[in-house]
Amino acid sequence: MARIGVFVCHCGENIGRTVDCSVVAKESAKLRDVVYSVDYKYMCSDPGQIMVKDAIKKHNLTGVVIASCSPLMHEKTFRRAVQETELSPFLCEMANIREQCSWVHEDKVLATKKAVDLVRLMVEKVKRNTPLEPIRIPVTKRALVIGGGIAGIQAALDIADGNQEVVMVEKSPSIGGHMAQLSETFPTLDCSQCILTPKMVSANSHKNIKLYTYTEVESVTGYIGNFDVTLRKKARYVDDSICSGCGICQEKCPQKKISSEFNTGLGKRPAIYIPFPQAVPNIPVIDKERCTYFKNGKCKACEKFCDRNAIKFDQTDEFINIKVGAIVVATGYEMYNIGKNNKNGIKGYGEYGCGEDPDIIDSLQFERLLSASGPTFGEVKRPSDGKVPETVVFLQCVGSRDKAKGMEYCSKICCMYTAKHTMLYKHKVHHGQAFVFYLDIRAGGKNYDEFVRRAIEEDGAIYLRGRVSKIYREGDKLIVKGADTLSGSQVEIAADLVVLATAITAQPDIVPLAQKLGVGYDKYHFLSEAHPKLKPVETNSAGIFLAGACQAPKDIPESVAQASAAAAKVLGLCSATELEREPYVAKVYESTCAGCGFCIEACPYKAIDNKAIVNRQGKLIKNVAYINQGLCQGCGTCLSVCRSKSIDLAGFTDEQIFSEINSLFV
Amino acid sequence: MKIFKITGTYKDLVETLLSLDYKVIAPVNRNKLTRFDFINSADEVLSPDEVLNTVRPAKEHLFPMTETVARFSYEGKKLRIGDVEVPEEKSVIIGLRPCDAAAFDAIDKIFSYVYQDKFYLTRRNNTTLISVACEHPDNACFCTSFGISPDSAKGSDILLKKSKDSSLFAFISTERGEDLARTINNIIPEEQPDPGRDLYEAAEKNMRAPLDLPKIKEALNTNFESEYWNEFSRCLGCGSCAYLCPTCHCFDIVDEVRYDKGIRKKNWDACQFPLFTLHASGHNPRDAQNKRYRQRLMHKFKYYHDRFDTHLCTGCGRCIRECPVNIDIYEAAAELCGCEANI
Amino acid sequence: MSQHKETIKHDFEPNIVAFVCNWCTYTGADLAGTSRLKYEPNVRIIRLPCTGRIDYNLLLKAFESGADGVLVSGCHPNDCHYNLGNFHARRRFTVFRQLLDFVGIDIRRIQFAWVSAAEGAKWAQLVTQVTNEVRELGPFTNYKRISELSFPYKELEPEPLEEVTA
Amino acid sequence: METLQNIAQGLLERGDVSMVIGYTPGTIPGKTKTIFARTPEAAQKLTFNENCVNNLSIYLTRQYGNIGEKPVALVVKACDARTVNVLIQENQLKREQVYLIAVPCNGVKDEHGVEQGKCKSCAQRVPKDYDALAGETPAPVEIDPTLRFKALEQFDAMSPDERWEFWMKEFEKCVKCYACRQACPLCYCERCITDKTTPRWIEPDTSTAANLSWHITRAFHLAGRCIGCGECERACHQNIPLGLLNRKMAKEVFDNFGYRAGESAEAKPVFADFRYDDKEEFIR
Repeated sequence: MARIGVFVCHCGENIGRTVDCSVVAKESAKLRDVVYSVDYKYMCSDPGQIMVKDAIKKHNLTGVVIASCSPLMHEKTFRRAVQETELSPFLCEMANIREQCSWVHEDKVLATKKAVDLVRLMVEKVKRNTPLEPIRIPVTKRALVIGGGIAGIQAALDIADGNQEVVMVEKSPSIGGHMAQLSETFPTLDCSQCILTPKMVSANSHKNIKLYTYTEVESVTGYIGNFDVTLRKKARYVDDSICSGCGICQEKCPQKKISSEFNTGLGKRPAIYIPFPQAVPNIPVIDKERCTYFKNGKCKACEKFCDRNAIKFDQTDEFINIKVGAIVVATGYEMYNIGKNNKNGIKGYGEYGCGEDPDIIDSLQFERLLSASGPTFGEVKRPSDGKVPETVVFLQCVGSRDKAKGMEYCSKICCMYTAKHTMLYKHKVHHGQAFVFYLDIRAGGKNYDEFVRRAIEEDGAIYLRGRVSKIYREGDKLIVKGADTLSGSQVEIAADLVVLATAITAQPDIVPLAQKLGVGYDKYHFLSEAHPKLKPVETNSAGIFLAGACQAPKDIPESVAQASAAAAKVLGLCSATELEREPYVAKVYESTCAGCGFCIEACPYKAIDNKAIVNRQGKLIKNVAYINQGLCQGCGTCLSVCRSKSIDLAGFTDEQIFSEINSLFV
Repeated sequence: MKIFKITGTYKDLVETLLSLDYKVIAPVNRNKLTRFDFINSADEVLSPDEVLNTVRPAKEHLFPMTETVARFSYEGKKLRIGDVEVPEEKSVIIGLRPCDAAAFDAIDKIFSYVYQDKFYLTRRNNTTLISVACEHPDNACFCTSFGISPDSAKGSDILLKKSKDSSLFAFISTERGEDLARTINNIIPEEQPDPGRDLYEAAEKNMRAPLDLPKIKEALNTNFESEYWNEFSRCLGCGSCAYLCPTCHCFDIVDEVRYDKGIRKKNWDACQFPLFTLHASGHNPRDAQNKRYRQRLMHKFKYYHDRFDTHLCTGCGRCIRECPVNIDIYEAAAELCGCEANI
Repeated sequence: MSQHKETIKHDFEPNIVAFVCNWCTYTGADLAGTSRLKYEPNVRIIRLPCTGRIDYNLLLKAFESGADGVLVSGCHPNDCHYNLGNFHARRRFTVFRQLLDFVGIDIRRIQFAWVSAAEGAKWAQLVTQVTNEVRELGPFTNYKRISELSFPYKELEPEPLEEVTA
Repeated sequence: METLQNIAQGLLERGDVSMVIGYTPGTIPGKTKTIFARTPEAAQKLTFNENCVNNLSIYLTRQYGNIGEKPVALVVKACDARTVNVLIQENQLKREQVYLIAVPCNGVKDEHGVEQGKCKSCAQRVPKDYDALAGETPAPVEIDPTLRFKALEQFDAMSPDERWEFWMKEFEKCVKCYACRQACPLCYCERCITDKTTPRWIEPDTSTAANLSWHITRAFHLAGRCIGCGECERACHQNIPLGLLNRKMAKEVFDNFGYRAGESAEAKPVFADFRYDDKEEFIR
């Protein structure tokens, strides 16, 4: 006979406010096979867990139902507690009466009734649970880091310094990411490149890091500890094992007027190019779309002048298979594009001229204007005529916090970098005047608010609280019309340059990658962490971690911190030779299996195969399905295609689900 | 045996029955299926000329396909168990053929053997059987093999028969039959001389020749392991024969539980299914269809006879008519003992 | 401290069962909770690893247990945690709902949705919509009628039961 | 032209096959029964006529134990051969284990002379794939392809409640003998789901609700697999129009996935497969 204990948690007021927990405990006590039930303020607390453990011993419980938060939140906590007694952790189930009951319902009577129902379902389920044995799987001690920005570099270096191998993949020709484009960084105003480039160099030279630039992830299969990844190393038409990075090819290339991606369109580059002087690796790449030879079949100037014969026009994409145990996704962000051809399909800002006026630029472009390595060598000159702008208007929240035209979220870093921009501008153009249109100033962070105050108080930036309604050109000037909601007046500023702090958005091509990885993403396509508070680095796909702005807008210190956290997770994973996995795997009842092979075809993991059943004389009796428990991930797709119900799935067995349904409405 | 004369037609008789305090069950064609069912009007009844034998026999009215026999519930931690009573309702089944009436005679024996099956017996004691003699048996009929004939009164409370000039007579075999007959105004309760069986003698001649039952039983006694049974490996095991047989009476007991309430049901079952004999160990003593068919023949012609001195077949021919692969029990029994099947 | 509200009383409150996958919809339903979005309390969630695990017989059994409406929800195509499970489910249910329709079951009682882990709001909206729609349809009397006949416990109720102690 | 008997006799004389499964006259006019001819002499008993309704491919399934080291010869109509394809698709059989003797078919009738529903819309006189043909290759015929799903049209005009009434009346008749299952060559499961007891998804009683569960299950388990041989409906003595359910499933599978069961032994079974762009208008 089953002896079930039910433990009802108030979660402080979180559950208790809408669910009468004492009623739930009392009603649970009446259920068949429930021999003990209790409610308590915080079941997950130490005393709460002790209550559970004591009750298991005292009442000889054969199963435990914790009615509290989501199992995704605390199932592990309670199973660990149960494991400390003699009971198998798999004999503990959770009834989700918080996220799926108290927090979403208002009527206390109905919510309490629902909570009782949810407990009954779980009591029926747990009665049919079995003490499973965790599955042990080997760990490949190598990590893949996707993305070579500051987050990826930091994660790779930390893992490599922890003496584990890292494969780092960057889709563009050089690592460095957006940070390499920045001038100086807030709140210290130290030079971005000065602090980044040494890390880039270490990443390339570290004995434990294998770097692939101009490379993308083609496919990912497998699971935690055992991912099989195929990389596509795109043809750069330059043999990176020969090239010395002398740069002669760039000089000789007749195509010189191609807008430079690194300089955000404000500078030019040739068709064969190294993205920026400090690029790592210092190897050029041929832009096939624009290369004269590829377009017309004639030229090959670069080949002629390359004394090492490193130019290879016949190079093709190369596929590299690697095995890794963990993956860090650090794919970063993209700037919201207010232009007409907005990638996100959102209308953009027609009243700001859709970004068509050359003197309306975005913040990243302004970074390049400020940067000593930028197209103007650090002199602030406006793009249209190279004049030093005397009045610059900065607009914040362009795309961010704007439900109608952009994204609803706050891009988080714009307040800080705009303050930085006004300061750097003032430092370079002493007579210049910066105006900032803002909605709120969000400067939470160490030394952040002080930094903004300095911009206003010491560097004289004029902050106006309000939106800009229109920007239009009048001769040499850009007229910026907006509201100053603090004074309640309309403002009109004749500016020489307008800088838009456009939103931080997800990488436009992140979704296919997320799908390859099996990582969730939100409606803005930022990747989803496993838990917003307690698992901010993990994803719901075990063994895959997040770092940097691919998860949400982040500044450099945050990205670095998360990268180091991800690295710590990877190192933790690699510290074991074997992993324990929840044994939620399918199994075949061979006696009733007819071997129709539907499950073999349907299994997403190719975990099922044919197995011959032979008699003692070795004569074939029949073929049945055979499930490789190492490959099975427990999705249960095979159960649904099995007409005779000859497959079952541990943890979600037919009997368990059947009993849950059978006890739904009584 | 008392012989009374009936005035009016068969339909008139049904109408009178409907006016009495009985539930009336008669052959009908409901939704493309001929069966015995409760009727509300004589118009819906199939006349004996319209149907020889319904697809479904009348046994379901005494031995339902599914029947609740007990119930239980969990109230809190307590299990409570309750009995089910069978209502004492008077009913009459009219339009049975002699083979079907005789079939009840055969299965009475098992339902009142060691265990008195109150579900069957209560209904049986409250049911009056009125059968109708057959003028036109078909090429599957072989009741004469079992001492039954197209006008046999065996098992019937009342048998309706026609004289040569088509007058209708009631042959009353039981008190229950007589009690009913005396309340029916279409039946004149005056004993008549036997009107003879001319019509039925003629009918009998068109039927399959009687089987040599002792010889068959002898063959069954000695041929349990015979290769002969391989012939029946073509059997699909569909169980149609058992489900349509008026004498097959196997059932399975199953509990249906909906969380805290349960009912115990008795459902028809058949020896032609592998599950019928599957042991919990996984072993199945009748692991092939030919063995299951052998069991069918054994039970019909030997085991039941050993125990009750009655064959468990009345030659109604349903299994022959409905078998999807034309397994013919008559042919099977005849050929087993080396006889020519005279069909 | 009682902040709770009484919900509007309806003549009929439908029983809704939701079969959801663990990775998208269950997590999405959690997010609805974390975001304190409100929805109708009629729904009972049954958690399964994947929509691929949700066979048709779970749905039938739900009706047998007294559901007036059933909701099946999982990851959007290409987002399945197990890559392909939802594709198989989609194909299966495309045909299965046609079968139910064919035998005369109002298929508005069986709803399918993709709700991702990020779509807490969609989940809240969906549950309320489905609840309202099924409430509009009324109790699933067609099915309940035959279901009660097949389980004639009620008519037996007045008989005394004998108590058995375990 | 070779006759059926000659082909069978030759095969058995040469020892190419262990037996020939075919038809022989039955005990009642209009009925035929199966014969397992293991000797050249027995081959003479083979026959084929318009009463040969049975789909003999059922005897190739494992429970009958006919498949051994030597191939088995099977007399097949075009529809029966489609079943063989499905059996091969579903790993129940290898093509080389069966020798198909095709018989030209102009439609078959039951013992009451009623032409089978499947024949009305069938334009296939001989199977696509066979090893020997008994008789002449018949002239091709043209049949209106819409006839295939014609019988379903009556339901389009009905309301859900009317359809419910229709089917509940039909299912009420079911006696749960499972003849429909046993007669089906594709119901080869070692243990039918309805016989599973832990848990019991389908109650075994004959209440309409339990019958509904069974018939939905049966129809759905055959969806995308049933080739429409009609044996289930023929085996059903309660006259439940099971073929309509199968046909509805075939229509949905065809309309949604462009798949027709039994057309090829190499195709992936439709419900073991999917397409990324399968329709999903019904999903919110």
